[in-house]
Amino acid sequence: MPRIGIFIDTLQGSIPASFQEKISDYVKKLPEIAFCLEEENLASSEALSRMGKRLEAGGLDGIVIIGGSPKLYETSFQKLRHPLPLNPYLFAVANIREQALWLMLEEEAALERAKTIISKTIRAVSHSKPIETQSLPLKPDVLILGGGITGISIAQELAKAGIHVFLVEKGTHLGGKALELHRFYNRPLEVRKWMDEKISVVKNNPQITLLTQTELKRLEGHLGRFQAKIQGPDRTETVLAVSAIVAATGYASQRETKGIYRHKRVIVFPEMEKLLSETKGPSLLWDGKKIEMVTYLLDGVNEDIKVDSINAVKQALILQEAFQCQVAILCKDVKVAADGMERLYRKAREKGVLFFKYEEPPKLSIVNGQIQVDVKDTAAIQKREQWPVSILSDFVVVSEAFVPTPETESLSGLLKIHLGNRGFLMEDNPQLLRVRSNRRGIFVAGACRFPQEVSESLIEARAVTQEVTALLSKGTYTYDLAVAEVDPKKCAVCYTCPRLCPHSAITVEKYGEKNVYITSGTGQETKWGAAKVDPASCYGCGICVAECPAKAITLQHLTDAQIYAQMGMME
Amino acid sequence: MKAGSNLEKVLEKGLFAVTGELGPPKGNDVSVIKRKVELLKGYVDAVNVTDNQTAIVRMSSIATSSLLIQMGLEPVMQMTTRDRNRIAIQSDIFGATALGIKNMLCLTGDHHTFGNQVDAKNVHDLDSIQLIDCVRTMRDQGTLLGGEEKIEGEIKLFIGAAENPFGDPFEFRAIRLGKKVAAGVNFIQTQCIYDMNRFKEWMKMVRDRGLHEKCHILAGVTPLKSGGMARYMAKNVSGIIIPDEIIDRVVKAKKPAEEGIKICVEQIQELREIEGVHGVHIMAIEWEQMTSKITEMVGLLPRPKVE
Amino acid sequence: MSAFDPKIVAFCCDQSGYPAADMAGTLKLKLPKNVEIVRVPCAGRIETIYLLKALEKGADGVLVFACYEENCQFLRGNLRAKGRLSYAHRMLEKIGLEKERIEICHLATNSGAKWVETLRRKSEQLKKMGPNPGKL
Amino acid sequence: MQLEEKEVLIIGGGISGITVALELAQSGIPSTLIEREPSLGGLSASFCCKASESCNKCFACVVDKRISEIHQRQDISIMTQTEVMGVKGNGGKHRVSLKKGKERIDLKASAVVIAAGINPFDASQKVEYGYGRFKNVITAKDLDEMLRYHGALFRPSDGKLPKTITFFQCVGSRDESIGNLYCSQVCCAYALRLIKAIRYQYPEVKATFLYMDIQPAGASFQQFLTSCREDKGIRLIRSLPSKVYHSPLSDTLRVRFTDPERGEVVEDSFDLIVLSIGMVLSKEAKHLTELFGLNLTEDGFIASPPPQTGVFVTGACSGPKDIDRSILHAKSAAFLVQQHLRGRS
Amino acid sequence: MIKAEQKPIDEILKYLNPYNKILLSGCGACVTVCHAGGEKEVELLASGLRMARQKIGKKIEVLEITPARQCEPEFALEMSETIEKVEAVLSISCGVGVQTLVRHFPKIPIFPGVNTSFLGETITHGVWEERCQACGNCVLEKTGGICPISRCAKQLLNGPCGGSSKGKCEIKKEADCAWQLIYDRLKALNQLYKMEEIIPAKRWGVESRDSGLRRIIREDLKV
Repeated sequence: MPRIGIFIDTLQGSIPASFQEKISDYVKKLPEIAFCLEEENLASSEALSRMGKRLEAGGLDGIVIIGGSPKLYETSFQKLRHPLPLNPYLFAVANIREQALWLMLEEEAALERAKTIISKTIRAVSHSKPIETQSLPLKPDVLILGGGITGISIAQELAKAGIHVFLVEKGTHLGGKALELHRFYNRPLEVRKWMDEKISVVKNNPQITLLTQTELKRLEGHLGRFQAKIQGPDRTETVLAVSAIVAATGYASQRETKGIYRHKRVIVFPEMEKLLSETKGPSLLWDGKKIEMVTYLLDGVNEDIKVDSINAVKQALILQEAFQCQVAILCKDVKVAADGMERLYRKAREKGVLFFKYEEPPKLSIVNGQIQVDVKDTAAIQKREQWPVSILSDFVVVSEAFVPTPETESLSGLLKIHLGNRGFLMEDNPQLLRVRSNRRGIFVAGACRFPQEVSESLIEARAVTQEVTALLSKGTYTYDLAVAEVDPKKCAVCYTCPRLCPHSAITVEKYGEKNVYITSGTGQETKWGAAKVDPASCYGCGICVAECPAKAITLQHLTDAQIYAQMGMME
Repeated sequence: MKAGSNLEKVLEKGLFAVTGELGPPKGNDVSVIKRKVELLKGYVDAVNVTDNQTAIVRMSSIATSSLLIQMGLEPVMQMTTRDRNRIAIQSDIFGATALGIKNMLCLTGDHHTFGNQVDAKNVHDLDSIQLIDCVRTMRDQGTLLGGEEKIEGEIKLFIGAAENPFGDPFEFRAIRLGKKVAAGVNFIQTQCIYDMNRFKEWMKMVRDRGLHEKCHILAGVTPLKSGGMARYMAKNVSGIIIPDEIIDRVVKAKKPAEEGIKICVEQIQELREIEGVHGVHIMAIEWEQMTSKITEMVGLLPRPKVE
Repeated sequence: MSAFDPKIVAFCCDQSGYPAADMAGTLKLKLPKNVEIVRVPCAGRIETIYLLKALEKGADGVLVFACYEENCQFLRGNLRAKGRLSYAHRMLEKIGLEKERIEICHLATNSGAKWVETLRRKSEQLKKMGPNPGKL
Repeated sequence: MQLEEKEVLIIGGGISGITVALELAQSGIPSTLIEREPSLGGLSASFCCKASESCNKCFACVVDKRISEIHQRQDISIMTQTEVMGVKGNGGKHRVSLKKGKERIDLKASAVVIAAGINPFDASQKVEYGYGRFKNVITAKDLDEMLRYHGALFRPSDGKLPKTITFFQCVGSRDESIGNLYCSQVCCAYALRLIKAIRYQYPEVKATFLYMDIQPAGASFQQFLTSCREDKGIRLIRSLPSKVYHSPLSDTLRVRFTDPERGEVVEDSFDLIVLSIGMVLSKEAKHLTELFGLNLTEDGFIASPPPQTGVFVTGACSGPKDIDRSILHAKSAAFLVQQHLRGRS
Repeated sequence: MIKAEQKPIDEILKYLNPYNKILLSGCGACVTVCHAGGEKEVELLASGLRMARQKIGKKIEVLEITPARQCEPEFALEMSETIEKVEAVLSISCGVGVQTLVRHFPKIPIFPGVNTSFLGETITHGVWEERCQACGNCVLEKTGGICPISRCAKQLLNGPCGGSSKGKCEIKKEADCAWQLIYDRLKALNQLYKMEEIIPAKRWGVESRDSGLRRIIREDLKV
């Protein structure tokens, strides 16, 4: 017979005294009960220390707290490991307030319900066993994949925080897509200058090891013990030992090359940016002729990405003001959901930039060497009879499609992180909180998650840095062993759990000497034997437990027995 | 002369051969056969007698063929490897030749799940190429498959096979014909042709390999009865390609059947011009009466009497 | 049978169902008497056998409260749970039990009203259905 | 790093403030979080779940989770019903005097984070829409709370289910007449999600969405928007209404707007009108800017001071943000605070 | 490995009808890996059986066991004590396991709970495909490592039939044409010549499965 101690928490009277007394009477009659004490507010530190004293006596198999929702107590007993002389996992909470008192019509029913809840909880706790904590040393070494603006900024910030960074870029130079920009829409800076400064900082920072023309080839290990094999120029391979990894590999753009889009007067944003940065006024020349009419055709592709509409308005203003061009912007919606954009948009309109909102795609045609754009403007209803409006343009600037970089898929395979439905890294799941990936210790930042405006990427970069420093600052990662554990003797090595673990925390590892294959000649050991959960990477969700066809996996803090107890169905 | 059949003689003489097709009855009603024979007699050099085509149970091709001989029409006995293992096949060949059958077409056969006995156990002890090889061995070596056992009497058969230029992988189709030639085939009837370009492409590959000199190639044609039929075949019968323009022609036509015949005639005329095509195989399934009309329109009548 | 009060085992995902239950309590919404709440870290922890054992050992109905698709804290738990339900459903149909006895309901932390509503609805449905003939 | 004894004061217990506190705690930096209201969560704590068949990425549940998470931490001291009375010092040597009910607390802070949040725009300013005059003209916030706490949709006037419901976008945003020359950035997705959720719960309810431009939000938005466009029960009309009339008999509301389809001004009647109200800085927040001597942006939100001041601004009070971006922004703010403290240690 | 699929429980119930106490035996090997007969499946099936019988008022007692492998005599014998306690055994191991039990327990009826489907490979989690029919004389060398015996509906040995179209098989439209795969692979390996040689009729008899019970006898190993 297990000996269980009971604390009844009246939660500052939200459990009425009358009710509480009835409960006490019931509890005191139960055979397993060692003692039963009442508290006003158990979560308070005073109460906790009183509890501590009471527990020093020892000789208990578990504690049941009768009170409100377990969420009120749990972490104070578990995650924070409040110094109590009893293992936190031997505590269980009978939530009689939310689940009985408040959900039942008449007190009788509530009381009955409370009783069942209590007895269930007592049974459950008598099946619990103590669970220890472990901690994992974390060296301040981080691998960043991608030398674009996001990667650079993260490297910079991490270096400031005293963390050593391997910055890996597959190309020959840093900067990525940002180098295609001439000016920002929201700050009076020349992107090039600004970037060059950042880049030189990165290059000269001893805390940052810069590796260009380098790619990730293989990744093994988990949080704190990642082994990243990289391949540098002239195919040299190195293995980096890092605690955490940030993927910031950016996006790629795809240009429409069919039909009229091949015409030399149909250009894309980077080309216009270049033209603007290279021309020193007073007028924009092309083929020796002055450019007078420029039309922007937006929302043909990536309608839901505001980057292009922001750039369009930005460029339009420069064209109108510095080069006396007439600019027309054709879009489905004017995207002003960015700080300061509405004002910029209004300014553009005041400066005479024409805006057209279309539903059916405008037609492009070549009319004596220029591009004619026919558009039906839905915004100007009264002008309907004048449909379509024809605009004869020297330039038509069109959006490129923003797509995942070609290696995104293989990267997701290497890092064992998920792909979203559009092929960018990570699914769009609110619980991931943007910069997190499905693997502990691996983060995803910037446009490789979803193409976005530079200033947005910068914020994300800082957010990642926060996550990484928060993870590494203590030098160790401490966690409870409240995780899934595989019994290698029962494991059938069916690969169900490695496939289904959402956090890629399970790999097939060799256990002792079971099924270790050594490739003769190389003497290389093939890791083979049974599935193994990395406790530091496991979130304790229990998916693998439920999937294992051999019932070889147990969730330490929530066993079958405990669940059946909760179901009130113990054999 | 391999077997001295009428078909063989016509082809050996270098004349443009015409074969037809006859589906045996779904029972033992001989009058059905009689009727069809009347429709074909005199308009073709020989007639394929199908062997439970599309795995629908019909009168055996051996029995039907021998009835044809009695009625004075030369059969090309089809035999699939779907329903017989090598024992049954060889004994059937004994029987068939004993009954005076001189042409045999070696096929793998449509899969039994397409037919009306889907739960049958298919045999496929041999495939068509191995069957050709088997018949050739029996005829030329006078032994059973495997080469030991001598055969009492001698087997005289003009060995044919089918080939489908419209199956995939296309590049392999000529190679496959080569294998059949190597196995000892004497004549080939092709799947029905609508996509003339692809057929010509295939014929070129065949000529490049010199196969047209090693066996007689009879081009298969099937007149389209209706737009519906055209669409259905194009969509559902894999290994048959019907170009849209042909479908359109039939669909748009006032009298689709006549248009179908017209197309068929044009095709035959075109096919005649292709080097290496030694004849046509007209598959007018359950439409035998048209065979005479078509041959007549193409000017392939009267059929030659060869000795 | 008018007195028949169906027993429901309600598996509550700690990321949605359980907080929703707490919220229902805070809002003082009224719950059918005979509900056993089982708290699991994720719907993905709920094994198919639990669903069957629940019925076998006396429940008249089983409800699985899981997160909405694309909103699972553990990314796939809710989908796995869905799959296991379909297995259980096939089994029930084959042995002649109403598959409606096992149901999944997607909700979020703040769906207290929906949580109670679903249980009430289920309870009514089971009253009409009558006791689970498969319980031992 | 011995940051432990350094005290960080976070003003505002909304999702931004909570996130900053949690993030700092993650990095081993204790903090004090003060909130004017009796409970944490701020504006976003009153949101309902806007899922339909599947999650529509409104992030409301994330807020609930963070709230319960922060209550469980002991290294964050939470003071509700607490306001800032005065500030002395600067550059990370702030002495802030707080008022909780009657008691006064003085607090030393090496860093102060202002996450005072925003107020929803006061819809009654748009007189022509009749908010406050007509029962059945409500704000999106009212609707949100209705769905969260009652789990049901009903007309305030008679408690019946409205058969037709229309959303007015950009109420208090992008509006010269009231001088709000900014886009509140969240309302489009927010309103469309509400519509989706309602349509899922009540397929019989037909919804109309009157807008200027649809502003995208997040990676799944395109997919989401398409599903809205394909839904026969949802009309998306690019046009802002000019006036609302109340018909006392039927209790319905007639709305005048220009219908781009027909290219003319039309009137249509609805059972319920929902105003997608924009964001404005709360006066409490304004008061704070005075206390800390901060500037406002031209859009009337709080401008971030240079880091050496030891004062940091985050969340929607620094410019309109949805929950997702508020959390992100708060994380980056938390990092700046860390850097600031490190710089001083 | 061996791939199997659980039989519909109603079919199982029919032949278990006369018995009131049975042993349900799974297998820790192949059928565990293909989620048809492992410990978990045993648990589920047992529960289903009990409820089904309860429903018709004919309680059944189901003992559960899952040996590491049912196809070795030792494992079978391990179970003998338990088996003596029951009226019948339902085995959800492959057909081999069932017969191992049959061989050792002549007096107790042993029933199969799964259909042993084929020797196959895992394509993705939850999807398995046939790869081998254990014909007994392997042709993979000739066919670029892709087996026409198990993957061609007509078991052709000399190239695809006329029904191969756009890489798919005409009999099962969703299945790849084995010979298309063979062609592509040999082409890639630059071994197309292998498709030119005629593969002679397969020796289904003596060397293969159509000559009665097949045995492997290793004199050197025999004891």
